[in-house]
Amino acid sequence: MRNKAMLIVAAFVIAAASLPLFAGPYFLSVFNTIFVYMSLALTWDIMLRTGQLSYGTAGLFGLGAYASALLVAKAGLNPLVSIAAGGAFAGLLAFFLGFGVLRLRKIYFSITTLALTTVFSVIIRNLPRLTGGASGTVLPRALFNGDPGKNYWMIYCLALAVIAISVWLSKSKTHYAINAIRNDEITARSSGIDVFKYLLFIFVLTSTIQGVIGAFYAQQYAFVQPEATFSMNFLLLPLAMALVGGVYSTIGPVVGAVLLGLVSEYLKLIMPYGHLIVYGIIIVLVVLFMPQGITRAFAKLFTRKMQVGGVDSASLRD
Amino acid sequence: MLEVKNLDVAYGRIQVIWNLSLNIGNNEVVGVFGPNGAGKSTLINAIVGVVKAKSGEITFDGVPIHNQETHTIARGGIVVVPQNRELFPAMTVKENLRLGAAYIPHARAKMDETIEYVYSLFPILKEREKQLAGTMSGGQQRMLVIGRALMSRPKMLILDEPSLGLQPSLVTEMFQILNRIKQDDMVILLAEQNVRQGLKVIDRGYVMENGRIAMEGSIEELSEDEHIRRAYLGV
Amino acid sequence: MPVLETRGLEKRFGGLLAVRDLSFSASRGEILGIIGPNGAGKTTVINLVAGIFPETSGQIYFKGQEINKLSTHERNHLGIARTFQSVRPLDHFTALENVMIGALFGQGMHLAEAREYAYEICDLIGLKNVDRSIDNLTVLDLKKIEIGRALASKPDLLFLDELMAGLNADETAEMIEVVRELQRRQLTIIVVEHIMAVVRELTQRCIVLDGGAIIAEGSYEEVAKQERVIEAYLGKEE
Amino acid sequence: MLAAASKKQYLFIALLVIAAIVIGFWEPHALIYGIQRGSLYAVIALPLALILGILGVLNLAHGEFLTVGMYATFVLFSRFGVDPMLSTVPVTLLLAVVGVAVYLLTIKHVLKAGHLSQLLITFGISLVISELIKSIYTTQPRGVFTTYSYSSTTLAGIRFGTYEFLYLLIAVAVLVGLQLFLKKTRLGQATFAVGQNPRGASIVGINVSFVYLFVFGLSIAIVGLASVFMVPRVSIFPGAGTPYTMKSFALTAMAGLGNLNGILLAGIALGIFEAVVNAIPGGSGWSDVVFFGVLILVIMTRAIREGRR
Amino acid sequence: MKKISLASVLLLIAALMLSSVSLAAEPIKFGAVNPLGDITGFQTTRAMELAVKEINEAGGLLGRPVELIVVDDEMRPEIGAAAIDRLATVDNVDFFVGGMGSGVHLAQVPALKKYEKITVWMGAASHQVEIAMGPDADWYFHLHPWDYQQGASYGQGWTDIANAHPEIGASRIFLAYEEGAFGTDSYLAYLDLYEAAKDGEGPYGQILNDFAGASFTSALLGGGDYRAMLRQAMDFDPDLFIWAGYDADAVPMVAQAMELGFEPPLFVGAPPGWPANFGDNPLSDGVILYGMWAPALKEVSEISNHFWNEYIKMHGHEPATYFAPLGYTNIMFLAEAIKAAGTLEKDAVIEALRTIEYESPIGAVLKIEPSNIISNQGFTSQKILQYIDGEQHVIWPFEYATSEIKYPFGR
Repeated sequence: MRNKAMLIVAAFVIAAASLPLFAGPYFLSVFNTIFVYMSLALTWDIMLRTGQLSYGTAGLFGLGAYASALLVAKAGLNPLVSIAAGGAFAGLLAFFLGFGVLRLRKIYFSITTLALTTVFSVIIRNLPRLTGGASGTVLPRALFNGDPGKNYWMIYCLALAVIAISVWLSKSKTHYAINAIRNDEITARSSGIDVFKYLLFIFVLTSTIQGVIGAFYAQQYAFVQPEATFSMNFLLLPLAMALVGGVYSTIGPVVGAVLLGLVSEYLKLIMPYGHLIVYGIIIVLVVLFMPQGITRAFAKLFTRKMQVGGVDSASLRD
Repeated sequence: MLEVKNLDVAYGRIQVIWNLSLNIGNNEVVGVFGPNGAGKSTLINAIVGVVKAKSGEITFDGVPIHNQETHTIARGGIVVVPQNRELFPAMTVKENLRLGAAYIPHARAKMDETIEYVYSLFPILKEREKQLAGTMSGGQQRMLVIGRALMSRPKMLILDEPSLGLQPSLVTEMFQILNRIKQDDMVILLAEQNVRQGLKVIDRGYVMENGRIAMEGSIEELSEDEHIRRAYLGV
Repeated sequence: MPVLETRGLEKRFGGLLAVRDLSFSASRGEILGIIGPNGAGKTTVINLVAGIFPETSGQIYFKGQEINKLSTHERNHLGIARTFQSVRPLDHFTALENVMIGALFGQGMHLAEAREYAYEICDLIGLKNVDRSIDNLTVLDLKKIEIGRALASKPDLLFLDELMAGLNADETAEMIEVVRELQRRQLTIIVVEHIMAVVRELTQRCIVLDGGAIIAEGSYEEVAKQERVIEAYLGKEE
Repeated sequence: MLAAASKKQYLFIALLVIAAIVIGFWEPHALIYGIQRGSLYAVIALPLALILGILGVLNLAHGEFLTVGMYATFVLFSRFGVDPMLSTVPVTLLLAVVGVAVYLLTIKHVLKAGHLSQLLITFGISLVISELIKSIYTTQPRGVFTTYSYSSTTLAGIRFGTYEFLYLLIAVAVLVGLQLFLKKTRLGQATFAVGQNPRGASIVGINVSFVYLFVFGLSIAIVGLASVFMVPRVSIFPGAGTPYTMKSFALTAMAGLGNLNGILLAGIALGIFEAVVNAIPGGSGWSDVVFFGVLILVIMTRAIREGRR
Repeated sequence: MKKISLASVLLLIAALMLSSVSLAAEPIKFGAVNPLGDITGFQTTRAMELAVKEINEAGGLLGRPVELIVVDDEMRPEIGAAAIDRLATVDNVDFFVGGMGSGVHLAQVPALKKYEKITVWMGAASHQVEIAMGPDADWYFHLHPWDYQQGASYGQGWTDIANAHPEIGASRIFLAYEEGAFGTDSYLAYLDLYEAAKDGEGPYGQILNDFAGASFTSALLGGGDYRAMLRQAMDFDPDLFIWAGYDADAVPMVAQAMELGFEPPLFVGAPPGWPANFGDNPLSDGVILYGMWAPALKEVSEISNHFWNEYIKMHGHEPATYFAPLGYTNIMFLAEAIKAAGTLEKDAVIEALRTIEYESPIGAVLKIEPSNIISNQGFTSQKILQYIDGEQHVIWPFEYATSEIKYPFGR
């Protein structure tokens, strides 16, 4: 059973990796975007596993994008190195911010991370000498000169890495710590869990990934601009994807990103005008009829067991 | 007065109550005993509509109530004193009491009268009338919630482990008060672990085990049963 | 040297002085009872020693070291573990995994190691079917999980908060055996308990709290005779 | 949910008054604009806080309901020539009906499903509403122009618009109305009780699901009321209400959950802050930083203070 | 019921086959990427459909029909970029047309460079796009004036107007700009123009003496309170007040100015579009606007008139923004060039695009010239328009003027 599942996963991994060999740039482009959002959805979900609902993905995404773009534009750094640097910058900033925001819980954490996103973008907009201000900064050339296959492989590898991190986390000691924290912080503390340390670790980890993805995005399209780079889409769409797929799991955000990504492209094909209405209705219907996400709804259909990835339905009600 | 017939209750796929039947007549005080996890609270929750029965029938004065919602059942005259109190912590003692009557049409008219009655049962509540419910001790909260239940002038009072977590002196006091309430012709369903105290109040009792009725009997029968004694009486 | 010692411990919540000038100690291998009427401040004492919230004044020494400034998890690492009055098992985890938490973070074990250790602990306290979800467990099993998790962090000092509440006679007897077994392992145990039979049975020494202060100290038999205790506990004779 | 103004709130009011006097001398317009805009933020935030406090639902479609109200007022004006002031009753009622309908179709079914499902469903609703409006009215802004909404008066040599003081009036009216409702009426007490303990409420005979329905309908109606009074002063377009969701969320968080009075205070305080920054030449670009900076500061200090306790 | 629908499907297929017989040749494909949810992109697409319809009714191009394939960019950069990939590789279009926002277009630049297909782009005014595109893209044609060109063009306009009307001056200019890219870029462009004007150079050299600016948050992005900014403008007391924001700012801006008693002699708005029925608002009278086109142009230009009438006939609503005639121009210009080239061969079409002149419904002749960076820039000048009695009128350039300027602004 387990082997079979591994085989299926391996087949998926290989098939996805070989996509550039037979698919055209358009499909690569669509999947490229899906992987960008998938990575963000996973990081958002990983943070959620600690019980903290972050509204800050767009902010750290944007910071990573800016750090990377400015390092290339102003310091002539190699774009690939700059992507790592973008992540490092976002991670470092998250590390310092963490000492403040990670004291907060529930909506206070959420609103503060959201507010930070705005604060980042306004500061960047108001430092025109450094950042290009409101009109942004254009890079001399796009990553891999816009080669769709190479860009695809790059984001595919990044997304795979994020998936691997997510899977690894769910099998590691950290999994026990963050699940315990989400369940009951007092119990977690009393059992010897250094709550702040784990929160900080996850916050820095997810922020770093968000920064890397943002940096890749900036390099791929060769520009940064406050409105585009700090767009709320980089918060709301990953959030919707993770929730539609099913939270507290790796498979949920992955499936959610692929499904919503493909659905929105397909809807656009069949109805050029008003397709976003249908998209919204689909989201509403998913919540109404599969409140635990698509993956769990399907798992329920196919197995008698209610549990997917160690999470049962009741636990989603917190 | 209350009749439960072939009740099955399940949480998801996990069945907690199995084919359970019991009845309570007019002017009766009936006990339901059993260890923790026997299903006493679930039975009560099913009667007052907090959980829905999977199958079976519950009638009150001949009217089926198993499909009614909690608030309708409450208005119909069954009021529960839940185990975990369920007070309104940000309201004063008096406001909590008034809320007990405010949404029950027949009780609302007699609110002032009833409140005096409750104060006579629990003088401490009158003393603490203006205190916020959330700041009172566990024992006082327990009294408040019984008082609140009485405010609705129920036809039947259901008490879920009223002695739980109380210090011994209060437990004794609690059962004395229950006896007074009983003397005012209240029909009571009392769920208790503490059989010894419970037996002092009831007319008749059931013993639950693993979601089923294990035995039914008079006070004498219950206190004499060797099995019950060993398993539940704490002797 | 006592395992735990408090000196002049005080805790104020707003206008309420929940614990006042509390000095007591517990020595190795002892089972100390903390008793007193509802609202006497018993659980607050546990929370103060465990570091759930900071004291208003006073010192806490654990194995000779002042621990006032340490956070909850650091105190746990030093060897202070506890159970909770109302059971707080961690959902999404099996019983075993709940116990593992203590080993993983209290002792810093690796996963495999912690799993082995958790099995041992479960064996010790008689917890069965440990690989199932905790959804339908009995109160006894949930309480055992509480103990198991606390034990797995290999404490020197274990607080048991109302361990027997909600258990029937058989279960209580079983639990008493578990605690006795722990005592044999040289653990210092502080029990907060309402059920006097249990206190009498288990403890060598009791402190009686009322209104946040110690009103009596000694063996259960001794304190139970004192008029002040009876009054505080059972109310004044009318 | 709503203890009477606490000591801390009086202190805050006193501070606010002092700050207001100082600012009033230095830059009277900033004070006026701040109070006017801050009150508007507060009227819109109050219903969000109500839904969050009683139902526990964070309504991401909050701003979209505001937009619906604006378009309703616009349609009444452009089709039937109804002055916005006269639209108050019909639009408020209409929004109540819309609120009830949305509640029955969607929210009702996710109340037990946890806040994440609620978040997603309200996001979906916001998408549907705004895209629907786009497809009917396009993105081209509409407007309802009335002269009275831009009339001004001069007092002590300071010329200022008078219409927006209506926002303050409405904010106070809505707040007082809500407080009276919650304290003095049976339904209000039921609402208050449900906010604290839904199960306890059902035990005392309160129809909890009706209270939820009522609170959602009432809140959306208040949103409708706010939208009517905004219409003469704003452009109406599909995204017109959207930014207010975040602002309302911010005010609710700043006031602290369940603190209705605090929302008006926080609204006015933030409004004044914003206006002061805007009044500084070159400051306008930073006003968002001030708004959210103050918000973060307040939340952090409270967290740190509570952490110490 | 089922039978009927089956029959109708068969009929439809038959009709399709017949139509493909009548236009036997493979169509020439124009691929457009427009924001269909936005009024600009929506009307642009409608206008493009009109142009394609007219071309096909006239027999197509090179004996082949023209097919327009439009993809929505949802105003999201990555979606806009993927749309280019889709048009290039799935739909195999021959040419790229369309486009609005600079943010989306910047993300499309790498994809466009990848395919190097002839691209005639109508929107995206930010000079950042020009920087990103670079000087070597000879296949890239940009129709919309760049932000700096717009500024320069208006300088010319005010100079002309001041020369024609001695009572009108624009020596003190105050610019209110929204905080986003659009407004900020305008401000930066004005700062450059002002620097040059200090030395008596550049388009404002003859007229501008003093300049100041202040930013505001556009109502589109949650702002809408302009009073603090307007008070700064009032203190500056400009001859010419310009605001660079969005359509949503128009009414509240002019109304709040009235509330404050701010009545500059020239009150100018420079948003990309205007609200519906702005002319019906009594406050609109005398408001000057910057733009490329006004419905009133139909009075002076035949092609404008033609476009106006045909658009309404086809779609049942009036064109509301200049993007509609620009979209029409976008298609027609490319079609004219293909016709002139007589082939789809890339170099020949590029050459034709560079040489032909197209009389556009915008009210100007479209002719390609180099700009600061790129070699193929279309329009470089804008128009100064004014709301007079509820109608948009052209007041400059004088050759397209539909009315005299109404001066001063105010009541």
